[in-house]
Amino acid sequence: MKTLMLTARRWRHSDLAWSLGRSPEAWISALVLLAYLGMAVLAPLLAPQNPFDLAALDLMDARMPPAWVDGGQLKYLFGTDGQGRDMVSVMLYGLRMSLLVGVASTLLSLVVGVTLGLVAGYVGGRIDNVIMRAADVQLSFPAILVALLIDGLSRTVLPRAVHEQLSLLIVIVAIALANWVQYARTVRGVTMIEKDKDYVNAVRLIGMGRARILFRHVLPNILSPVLVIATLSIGLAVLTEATLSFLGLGVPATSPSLGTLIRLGNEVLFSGEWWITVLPGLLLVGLVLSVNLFGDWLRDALNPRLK
Amino acid sequence: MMLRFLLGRLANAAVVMVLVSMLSFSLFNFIGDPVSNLVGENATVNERDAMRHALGLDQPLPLQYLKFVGRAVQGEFGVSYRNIEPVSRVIASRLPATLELSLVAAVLALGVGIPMGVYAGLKPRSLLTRGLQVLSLVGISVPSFVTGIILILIFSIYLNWLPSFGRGDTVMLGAWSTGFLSASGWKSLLMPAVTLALFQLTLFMRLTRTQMMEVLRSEYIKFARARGLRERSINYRHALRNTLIPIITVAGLQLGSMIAFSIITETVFQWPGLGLLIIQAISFGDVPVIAAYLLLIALLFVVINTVVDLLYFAVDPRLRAQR
Amino acid sequence: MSSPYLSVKNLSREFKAQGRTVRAVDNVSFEIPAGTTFSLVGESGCGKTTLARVIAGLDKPSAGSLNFAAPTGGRVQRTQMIFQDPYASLNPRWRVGDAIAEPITFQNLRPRTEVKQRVEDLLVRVGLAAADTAKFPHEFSGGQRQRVSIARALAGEPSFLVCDEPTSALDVSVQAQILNLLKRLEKEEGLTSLFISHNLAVVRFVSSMIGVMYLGRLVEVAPTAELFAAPRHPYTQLLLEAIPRIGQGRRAVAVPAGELPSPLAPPPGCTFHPRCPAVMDICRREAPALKPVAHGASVACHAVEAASQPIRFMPKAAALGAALSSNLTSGVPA
Amino acid sequence: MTTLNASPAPAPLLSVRGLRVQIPTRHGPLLALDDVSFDIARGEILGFVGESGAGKSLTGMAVLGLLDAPAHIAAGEIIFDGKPVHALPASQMRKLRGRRIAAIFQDPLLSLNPLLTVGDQLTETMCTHLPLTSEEARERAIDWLRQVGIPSPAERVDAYPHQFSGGMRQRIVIALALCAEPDLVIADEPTTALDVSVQAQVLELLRTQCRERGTAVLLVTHDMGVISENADRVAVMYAGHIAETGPVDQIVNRPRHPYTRGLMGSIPPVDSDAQWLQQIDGAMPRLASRPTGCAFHPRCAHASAQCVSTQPAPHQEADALVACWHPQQHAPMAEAL
Repeated sequence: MKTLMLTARRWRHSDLAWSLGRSPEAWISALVLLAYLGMAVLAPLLAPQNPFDLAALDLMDARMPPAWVDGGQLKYLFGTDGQGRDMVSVMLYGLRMSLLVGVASTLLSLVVGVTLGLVAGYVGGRIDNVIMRAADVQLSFPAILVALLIDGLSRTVLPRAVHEQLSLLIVIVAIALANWVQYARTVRGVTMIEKDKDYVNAVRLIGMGRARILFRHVLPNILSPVLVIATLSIGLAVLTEATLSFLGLGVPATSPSLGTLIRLGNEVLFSGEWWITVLPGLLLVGLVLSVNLFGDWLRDALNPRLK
Repeated sequence: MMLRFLLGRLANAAVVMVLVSMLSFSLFNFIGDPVSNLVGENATVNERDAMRHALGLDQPLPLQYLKFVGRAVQGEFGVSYRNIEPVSRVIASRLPATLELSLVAAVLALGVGIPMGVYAGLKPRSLLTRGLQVLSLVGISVPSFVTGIILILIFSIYLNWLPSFGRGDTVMLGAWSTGFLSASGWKSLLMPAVTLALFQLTLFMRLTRTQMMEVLRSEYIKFARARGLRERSINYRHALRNTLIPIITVAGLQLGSMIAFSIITETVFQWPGLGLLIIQAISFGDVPVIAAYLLLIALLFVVINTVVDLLYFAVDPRLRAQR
Repeated sequence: MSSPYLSVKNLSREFKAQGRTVRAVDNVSFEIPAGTTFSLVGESGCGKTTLARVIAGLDKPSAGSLNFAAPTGGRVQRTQMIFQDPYASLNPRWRVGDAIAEPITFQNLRPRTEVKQRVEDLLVRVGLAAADTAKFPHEFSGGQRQRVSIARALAGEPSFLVCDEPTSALDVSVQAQILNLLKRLEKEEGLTSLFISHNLAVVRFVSSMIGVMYLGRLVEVAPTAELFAAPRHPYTQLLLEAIPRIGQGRRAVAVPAGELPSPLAPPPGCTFHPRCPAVMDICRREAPALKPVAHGASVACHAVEAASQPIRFMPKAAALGAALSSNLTSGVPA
Repeated sequence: MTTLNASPAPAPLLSVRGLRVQIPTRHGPLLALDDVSFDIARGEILGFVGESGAGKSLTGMAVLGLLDAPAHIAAGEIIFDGKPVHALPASQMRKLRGRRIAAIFQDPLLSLNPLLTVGDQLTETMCTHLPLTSEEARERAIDWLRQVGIPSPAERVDAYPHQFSGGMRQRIVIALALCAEPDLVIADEPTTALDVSVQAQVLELLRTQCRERGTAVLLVTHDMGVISENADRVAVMYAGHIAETGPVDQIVNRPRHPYTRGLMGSIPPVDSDAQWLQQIDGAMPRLASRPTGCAFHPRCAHASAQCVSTQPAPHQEADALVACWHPQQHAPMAEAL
């Protein structure tokens, strides 16, 4: 408990808290992010209607415009989609799915990337070469393409039923595999610098093994660059997921994400129901924008040179 | 010195190509049983074996791989399941559309992104720079398919100025179908090119800006100022030249990824290029096309990578003339 | 002369750089008597830091041997090191108390209950406050950080200490504090130590024996007083002359010709021959071996070997009288 | 602010009076330079010595008008060749730099633009300030390389900076500083990054070139030996304030200010053995925590109530100006140890 108090006290006086207070973009985006998180977590409570409970749907209400447009009803504030689902509810669940996939894939790529980066940076030699060659091959295929291939191929390899259940997992793994290189390269760079620093040499002199030094001394020093990449790459992961779902390859249709909603909306774009695609689109952009805004601030705040 | 550098790069490229060809070979053979596709689900066992023999699938793996590479080198990738046409012809017919789109988008991204980055780097405080920064933040936060949809909404549906899909009428120059020569070609090219370019454009702008500000803080710029050189020379002759060198490598890599981003843009605008082809191939499970596409992208990446390195070598004297 | 605590025999360390092998340390041999401080001095690129890292055990030699005698007084042979850059020698994310405690707990030199007290004693001993244990490195000045490094080194209860330019990054007044502290602690702990520096004045103050290095080779070794009184190798004389003196005003320094050659392409034979005023034919072909001469000194130079008594290669700089008086008559051209 | 004794010597090339430089930070404005006053005569080499953070480089940058934002000149004046320059608009100050006041920085590896040949950098500097055709400029560039001791200058003029050693590069930097024929050179730690043997050559080159051209030098360094052998007069800086200014012989051999004496005592001697270095306990205060009155009083053995309350104004002591309430009698340094 004491250390918690100590860290809290240290946080309040730290430059980080001070610069957070000073830059409006930072605390506004932080608040917006919290709001998004709240909406996603509390989706079942907030959503006026459960979009997956087919009984509650009324096909007659399908494709109704938002309340403020003539022909809209107050009951469906943002109108309804092609299957008569209330836009507000389906968007809340969509947000939840997008965030789930975004955060999960970021964490996975973080774990994979950081470990490989640490090993490559600290051990060096052949292992470093192998990892970096793999990173090169990976880089030749941009994130979207890698996710696409993995997702698409798993679709052809696995029988349809199995694919349905696993598709969520496949998407997360696909996006994670596409983004690990970023972490690996940065962590490798930072590790190579830190491992030659004298405080590591001092510990080597008392006979401590490489692995222990890696985790006791080097790891804490690579956390801030990793934190910055993680924040920025959540935005990227959400975008990748949305793109995959838009191309019809992402999360299963049974549990749509914002990307799926945008795709469904896009199919009816020409028959005039613009809100089905535009509203989820705006929600998505709002999410990614605030993540990037917060990430930019975090990078400058943690960057020793700019302090 | 130059030769050793070149050989190093080529060796590196060869390694990447071999790895990718193995990947695409394994795709080819182990995924989606080609035999059943050609022979039909209910064929008898010996019919299957006959087909397997005809296709040479019963030979030892390395031999199959070598034959696969042999055929790939001559551009022979087998037959597309979906279009029942040789894969090479399918790809050749779609290539010009993607290359033209990517070219225009690349010119747009480089031509607009870098100068904006330079301006933002030189005048960090100006209002325009703040505006550019907000624009750039929005640029990387909006997925390209949303940009596409919004452009279609405004310019096709609402204003009806531009077609919302297809490539307009194209002119055949030998085997190359180009959209550059017709007005409708350009009109239909405009929106997809902007959509494709926007993401890269913001990336270049942000990159150039950070790099420019880094260089402006350097010691030799401070020394140039101490020598009373004109502001114009300090900014462009000294600072800009040192800024562009690192940008080249990243620009090269980004342009390579432009081809992949075209997948989304081509889907939104139904642009008949490789992007659309690969989407259809993936959802259909058309393995030969996927395998060929993989090899093509890897080749493109390796070529761009080597060209960028050579360019880097040519521009940066520190690499060229060793003491 | 007490028996040598550390004896280094024909030690070499090679690196692969741009397709060429570079001998950063080239066949170096010397001995350090127990309880004394041996210094290695030389300009950048002479290999003194590489040699120090090999001796400390942070790097493996390509050839040659390194053996420590058994330390007296039932102590265990342990090496600790003090580094040049105060900002990189402490882990920024660790409190200094924990950094000092680590060598103790890891090598369980003290029962767990006594560790905290031991750390506080060490902090006080190096001139800091016991309460500093909870602070982080960024809360200290450069000089104070070096004191923490010294405390951490002592925590490891070493018998042998390697100091790699510990005061080069510090200002003069802070350097004096650290040098005084090091000298006192080495005496109190009876440590044997290797001191690395490019500054001959600092080396004179701390060491009893000095080795001068040039491009990976040991060109002269002598007891401190002897080296300054009668420098024998031309490079040692060059170094001693080039150091600016205080209080003697402008000196007509015989500015040595030539540039320090790059370690990537060392000149053949004696690596100093391109800059040596007494270069002979043999110098261009054959590298001279380090041979003992009078008063416990030894030198590697064909000219010195050939001559019967010491040669003055570099004319001693004549002081040009007091510094110019303030009314700006144009000074005598140097 | 006392007026300096109007010595019969000609008007000084540069005269700085009550210079105050402030750096606004989140803890409020910090005083980096506090009431700094000194003169430099034509052709004179004035040394600025002090420990890191004392403000010696800052003074040089203030004279050049190159203070890194947000640092700015808050008060005081800088008179160069009779004209005030501390408040000149940027465009006019730019014309002054290089042509009248030049600079040499510490790290030769970073001072030269890696992508331009040394010839280009020389010709551009000359053509910016002097009416020269490009052929004349190239000719002069080669001549300058010869003058600063670069072997085979005609070939090396088209070489790139990375093709020269550290010592050679610093010689090129000196050529770049002098090629537009300035009257004053601000040399900020010119040889700190060099080895001692190369340092002697570069200092000797700087001295002879400036002597021949009557160029004055503000030599900023922390190395008292460099000052003692190269400067005519020296100013000792402490925590943004000048402790003592005067001819180098008096300051080095008979310092009056307790800090200068402490500084001299803590330098390990080369030509004699020392058992113990005179130690000034504590450390120079950071800008944010400057004590009241004389900034050195917490570390000074002779501090009195007056030292704690009011900052001492510089007053005449033999040929030097000392800012101390209790200047030590001029016992030569030898006994003081």
